[in-house]
Amino acid sequence: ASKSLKIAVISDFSGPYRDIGGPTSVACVHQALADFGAKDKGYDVTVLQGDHQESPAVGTALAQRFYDQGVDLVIDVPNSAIGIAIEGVAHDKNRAYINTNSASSEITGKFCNAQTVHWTYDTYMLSHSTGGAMVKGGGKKWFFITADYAFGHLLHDQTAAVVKQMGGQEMGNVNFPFPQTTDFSSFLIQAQSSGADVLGLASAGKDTVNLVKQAHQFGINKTMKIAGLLVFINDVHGMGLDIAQGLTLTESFYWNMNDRTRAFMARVKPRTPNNYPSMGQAGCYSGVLHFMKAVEAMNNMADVKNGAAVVAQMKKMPTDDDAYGKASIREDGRFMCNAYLFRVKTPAESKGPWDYYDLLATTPADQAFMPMAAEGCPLIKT
Amino acid sequence: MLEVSGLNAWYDESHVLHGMSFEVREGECVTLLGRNGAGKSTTLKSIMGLIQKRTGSVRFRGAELIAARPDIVGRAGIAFCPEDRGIFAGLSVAENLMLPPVVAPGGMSVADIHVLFPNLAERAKSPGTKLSGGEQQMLAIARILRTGAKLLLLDEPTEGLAPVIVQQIGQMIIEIKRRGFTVLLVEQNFRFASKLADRHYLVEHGQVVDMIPNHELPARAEGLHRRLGI
Amino acid sequence: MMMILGKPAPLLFGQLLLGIINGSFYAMLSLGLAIIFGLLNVINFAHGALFMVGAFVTWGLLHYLGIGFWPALIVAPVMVGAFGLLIERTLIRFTYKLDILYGLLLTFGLALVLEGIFTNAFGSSGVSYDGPNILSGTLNLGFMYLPVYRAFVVFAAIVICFGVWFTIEKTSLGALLRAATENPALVQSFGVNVPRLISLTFAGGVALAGLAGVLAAPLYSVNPGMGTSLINTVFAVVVIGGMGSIGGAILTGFGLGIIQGFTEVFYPAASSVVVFAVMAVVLLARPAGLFGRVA
Amino acid sequence: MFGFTRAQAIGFVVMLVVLIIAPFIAYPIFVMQVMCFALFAMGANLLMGYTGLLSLGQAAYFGMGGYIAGYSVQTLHLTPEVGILLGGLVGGAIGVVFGWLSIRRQTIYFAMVTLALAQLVEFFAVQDTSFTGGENGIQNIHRGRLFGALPLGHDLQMYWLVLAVFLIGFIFVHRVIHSPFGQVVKAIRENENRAISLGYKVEQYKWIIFILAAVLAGVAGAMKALVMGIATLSDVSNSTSGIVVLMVLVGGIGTVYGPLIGAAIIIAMQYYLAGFSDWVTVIQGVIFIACVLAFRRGIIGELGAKLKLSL
Amino acid sequence: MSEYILQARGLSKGFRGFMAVQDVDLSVEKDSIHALIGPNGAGKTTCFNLLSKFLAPSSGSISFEGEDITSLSPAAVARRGMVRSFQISAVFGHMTALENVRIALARARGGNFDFWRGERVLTQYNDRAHELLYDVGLSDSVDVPAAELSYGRKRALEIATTLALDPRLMLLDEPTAGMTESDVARIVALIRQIRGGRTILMVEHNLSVVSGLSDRITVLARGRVLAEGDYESVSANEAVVTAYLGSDHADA
Ligand SMILES: Nc1ncnc2c1ncn2[C@@H]1O[C@H](COP(=O)(O)OP(=O)(O)OP(=O)(O)O)[C@@H](O)[C@H]1O
Ligand SMILES: Nc1ncnc2c1ncn2[C@@H]1O[C@H](COP(=O)(O)OP(=O)(O)OP(=O)(O)O)[C@@H](O)[C@H]1O
Ligand SMILES: [Mg+2]
Ligand SMILES: [Mg+2]
Repeated sequence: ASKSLKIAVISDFSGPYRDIGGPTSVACVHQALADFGAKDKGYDVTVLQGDHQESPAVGTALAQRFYDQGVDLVIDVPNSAIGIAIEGVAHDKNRAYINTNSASSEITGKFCNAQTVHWTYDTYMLSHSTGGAMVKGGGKKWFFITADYAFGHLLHDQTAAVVKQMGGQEMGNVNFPFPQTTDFSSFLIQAQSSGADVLGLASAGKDTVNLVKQAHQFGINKTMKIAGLLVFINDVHGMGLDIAQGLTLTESFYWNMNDRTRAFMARVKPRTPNNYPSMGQAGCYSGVLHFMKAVEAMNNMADVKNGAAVVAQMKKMPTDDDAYGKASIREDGRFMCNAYLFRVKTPAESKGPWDYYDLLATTPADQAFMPMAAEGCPLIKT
Repeated sequence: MLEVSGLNAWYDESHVLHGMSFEVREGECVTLLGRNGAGKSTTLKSIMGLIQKRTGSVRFRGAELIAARPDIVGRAGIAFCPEDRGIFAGLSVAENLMLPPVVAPGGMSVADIHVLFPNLAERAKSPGTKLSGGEQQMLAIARILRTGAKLLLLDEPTEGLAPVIVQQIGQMIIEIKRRGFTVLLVEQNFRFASKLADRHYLVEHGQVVDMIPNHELPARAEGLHRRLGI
Repeated sequence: MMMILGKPAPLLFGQLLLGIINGSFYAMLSLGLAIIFGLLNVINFAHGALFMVGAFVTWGLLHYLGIGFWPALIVAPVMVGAFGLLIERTLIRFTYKLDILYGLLLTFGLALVLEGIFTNAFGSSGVSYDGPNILSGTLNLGFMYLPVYRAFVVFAAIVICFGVWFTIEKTSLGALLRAATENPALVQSFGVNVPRLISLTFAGGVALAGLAGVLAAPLYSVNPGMGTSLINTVFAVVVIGGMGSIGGAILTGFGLGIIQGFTEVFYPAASSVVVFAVMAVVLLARPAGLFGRVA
Repeated sequence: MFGFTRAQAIGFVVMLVVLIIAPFIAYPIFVMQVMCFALFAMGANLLMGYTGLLSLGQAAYFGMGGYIAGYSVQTLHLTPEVGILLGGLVGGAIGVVFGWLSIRRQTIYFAMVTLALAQLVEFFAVQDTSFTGGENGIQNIHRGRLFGALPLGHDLQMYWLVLAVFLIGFIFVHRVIHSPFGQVVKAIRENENRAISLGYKVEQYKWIIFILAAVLAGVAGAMKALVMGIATLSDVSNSTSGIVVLMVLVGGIGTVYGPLIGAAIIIAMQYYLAGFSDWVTVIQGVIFIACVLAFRRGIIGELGAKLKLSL
Repeated sequence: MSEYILQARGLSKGFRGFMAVQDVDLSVEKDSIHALIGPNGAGKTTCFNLLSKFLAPSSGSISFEGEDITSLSPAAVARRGMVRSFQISAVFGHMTALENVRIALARARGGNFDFWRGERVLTQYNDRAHELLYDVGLSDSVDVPAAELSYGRKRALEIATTLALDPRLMLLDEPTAGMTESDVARIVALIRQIRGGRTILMVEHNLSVVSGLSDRITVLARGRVLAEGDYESVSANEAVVTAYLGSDHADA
């Protein structure tokens, strides 16, 4: 009999995070199945998709229904509040869950469980890569503009801690209301008059885009370095290089890094011609591929319904794929990849479509993520 | 000037006019008399095109208006003063007065109007609906006198007015008749109507049941009273 | 440095100015809303979406036709207005006879449709648009650097607001519009083609949203959700000013911009909710808003 | 019974039968969610449909009801029925205050006062993360045991509780509408000044309706939090206030069964359109537009008009 | 010695500087029919609004049955037994004529916050409601929604509704406006019939009604009291003739 599996992509298909998740994530999942050779190996895999509409209520309901319908793996899920909510559902239903697109480091911290793997990035990694590397590069005095919600605060707190720890200084911080703010000029001139030399943007998506754009209008990019604490290549694309140039940011994947990533890009491009995958979407690729390998290794379809068992199997095996290279999954469910600090190219430097980044620094995986002892993950006996 | 024949009208499902037929000649003042609910107001509204569902024929100076939109009827030279007066709350008295566009020459000037209705001059700046009931009635009539429309449809113009004003309005109607306007009047105030009108149509259950020239009124008063229940 | 309430004075001056700039957007957007509201009695929930369409049209004019900012300032609002005319004729007009809620529901649906279509067509991160060159650069005001473009926006907003206010409140066309809202049938019987008047008014209100969109394109990220985030504040502006009061909407727009600006300094986290706090207080003290006519 | 017309009584039996078999055919969580929102919408309908007051702030009571239930069950370890009761009480308590503040305002100004007050509640929910958990909300709420004895962990067990509460709410609302009190409320909506001149203390009537609607919202929110195991910011946000208004409109304002049908349609849209992903918003939008153009009395309203029945 | 049921002293009301009512003294004798007449815009309706507390007076005091009611709410005034009707018809449009009257009857019973009770409680009022509707000539429209009644019939319904409260003082604002004369006659008869034990204050333009019914008349003009007395004396008053009655009132 054919071995049937169901994978559900729960993501934002219609709202602000569509470009960093959504259809491109689905494309990456399909790519992973193709690269794995699912069909040839006798698997009948159905890929479902659901739009969480940026509401935890809708997201949880979706996840519950998907799992109740026999879905074996839920993947993607941008928006930490929803990401965390679904983590609880995965636990209750004992099914596998790979989050590739929520930032909160609490997914493998206090909310950590045996059914969940957190792929790609988290706030700790972003703050250490961007914060640490920039202070090292001389950006000591920081001013933060923070989205006033849990994700923004986490990002700000962790980055500020890194900055201080490395000998830098926090000159100020403003919290702007999320998500209602569209005009940031007021916060920007507060930053301008603070005497800081780095502007840290603890925000995401369109807020960051607006912040960078307006900083440009006030000429702040000439007097301060702008650090986007969570910026995706899709955001840079939306800003245009004219405005984004010089921005410093961290991603754990960039399509134009090496031959393997370019090979992956070449394969996936027909599935998503207008939107190149960012780290979260590449994470969907990497995560599904690894999941399939684990299923194959278990060689018992009944066990796949046991989320804890599948995830345990995934943790046992090292990962290797074109997008992320060789890596592994830690006991707490943390996917251990390198963090790359990039600077956005000027329009003149850019050689082709989506050729946007210069690599500045690499933080190796073991330094990029919070040590397990500090996390408070209930799975880890200390 | 105005010929109405076989006019039917409905409010949603309910059939209110059942083949109204009458005519108004140039320069006349004609009244529609009838009990409450006989269909007098509905007739005026149907002529103006303000009732959605209507059939029959309304000819004004030879032109068929039964299917016309209200603005076409208005432009043709018919003006309407509704029984609820239709004063605009959002407009001042002066704005209310100046609102209807002039459709033909020969209307009254604002100065004439202020002579006729001094209250309106006094309260020109206040919001239209802050006028007393009677003042609103004056405003509603004054408003259409300006436009030069030749046929005026007045729905109970004296309702709620002080006797002095009623007399004034009576004189005013005589005056505008003299100036060549034609008036189709709906009235409850039978005595008032009898002083102005040339002819009376008696309306019952959405139909004209009788026509009485004004000079025959005294002779036929008794029958009429019985029918109107006076 | 001089300090006021524990904040440097120059910073506060800067905030005042920025408040005025933001206020000009509120004023311009609420203007169109107040007209459609006050004159057609339609709560146009799609106003934010049409603002967004205005910005995208501006971008599209440049991107596909090579039409720059200045011509777009005329062309885009006309296009958006024409689109408004279309939706008024095909959709909105069916709601006039109904409870105000239905117009709200319909335009809400319309906003979702527009947003969805643009998200599918252009993605959620949006597109970028640069302002005209002669307006780039900044002015040094001593206490802050003011981008020239923002100064231009304030100027444009004031001109537009005054023009619209004058037309509605002081001309006979305005009186006709106001009367037609109250009793369209009667105004029509005076010989005025009311349906056409209403359509054009709606188109005009929508064109104003489009115009604000053009002005916003160089300032903000041009993305499908850009209108939604503004619309709540703009509604609050219209209500605080007093429904249908054009002057009220304008003054409140600027006033709220300033209040918000200061909140951003003293209690930034509350800077969006402050609008609603003001609204609650105003409505509790004045039943029909600051400049509304009491029903 | 309870002032049902014949058609409504038949409707009630049909509804009862459908709701009893529903969990065996449809997805129980979906049906439970529908019932929670239907209860919520019935309260809103009391305000909108029968009193003529459009509130754009119902989410405040709904969301706070959810938080209270979540908090009392998860942190205070109270039993679920106490959680639901507390949800209703707290919803009602906020309703008492907000109602008192807003009830003197008319039409759209009333709507905006309620909206503004609800925004303040939402602000509180965002800021006071210790109680509400900020935008992560209160997660993984366990349903516990009814009266400390009957387990509710399984969806079907929870289902009967939700059904019972829903039915009590349904009959209660119906009773209110058809009480002498309800008649006065109807009169007030028709002509407020006349009601005053007859000596009715109009504001108190409106206030009571306002509070009842808030209690229903609180109960609904509490129950929803238990069903879904999560109480979040989106439950207090103004989009939730908007959704409940939509439910009433789509189902049929001022009808008995409208809120239930409206809730079913909107929740079904959230559930089953999620698969259309890219086009969710467009489809939703088109449905709302179609509703206005084709079913302006709402689904039940149109049906009632066709059959010449009050449903 | 007659006693006054309602007394107003120095009543004034201004709207943005415009004095609609100015320093009006008004005393209504118990069990009398008192008419308030005057030109349009004289301030009669405003006076009514002041007396029934729908408007707050700028200055002056009002006492009803010897107690000061200047600061009461309109609903409270109505509860004390002073009930008004409106110049522009005010009925509950979507309710039937019967329900309209029942709402008023039920108020007289008390509280009515009983949202847990069945509607059937109200049927106890049906008989009385039918009687009242019969009295005003609406027997054939008992189950017609009020909105569908013609104008004149709405007015009749309004009177029935007001009567249902069994008020001690009724304020009627132009009760016969817009009625055919047969209906006017019926209303006049009705008012005569109900006056036993009741005081009525009414605004009316129909002089035959005024002369036929009223015991006493107060004439207002430009917000002030112009004259007061019975019909004979008032109609003979020179000032009243010019301001209100007009030259040919004799045959009105
Ligand atoms: N909007 C409406 N909907 C339904 N029926 C109506 C409506 N308006 C009037 N009617 C009915 O139509 C009939 C004719 O009404 P109309 O207003 O034409 O009477 P009328 O002769 O003007 O009476 P009145 O002297 O009371 O003004 C009446 O039976 C009335 O009940
Ligand atoms: N709310 C208000 N604001 C401003 N002016 C008002 C207001 N209410 C009434 N007025 C003015 O006060 C004056 C008296 O009005 P009122 O309605 O009392 O007259 P009335 O004697 O009842 O006249 P009618 O017999 O025509 O009904 C009028 O000139 C009117 O314009
Ligand atoms: Mg009539
Ligand atoms: Mg009056």
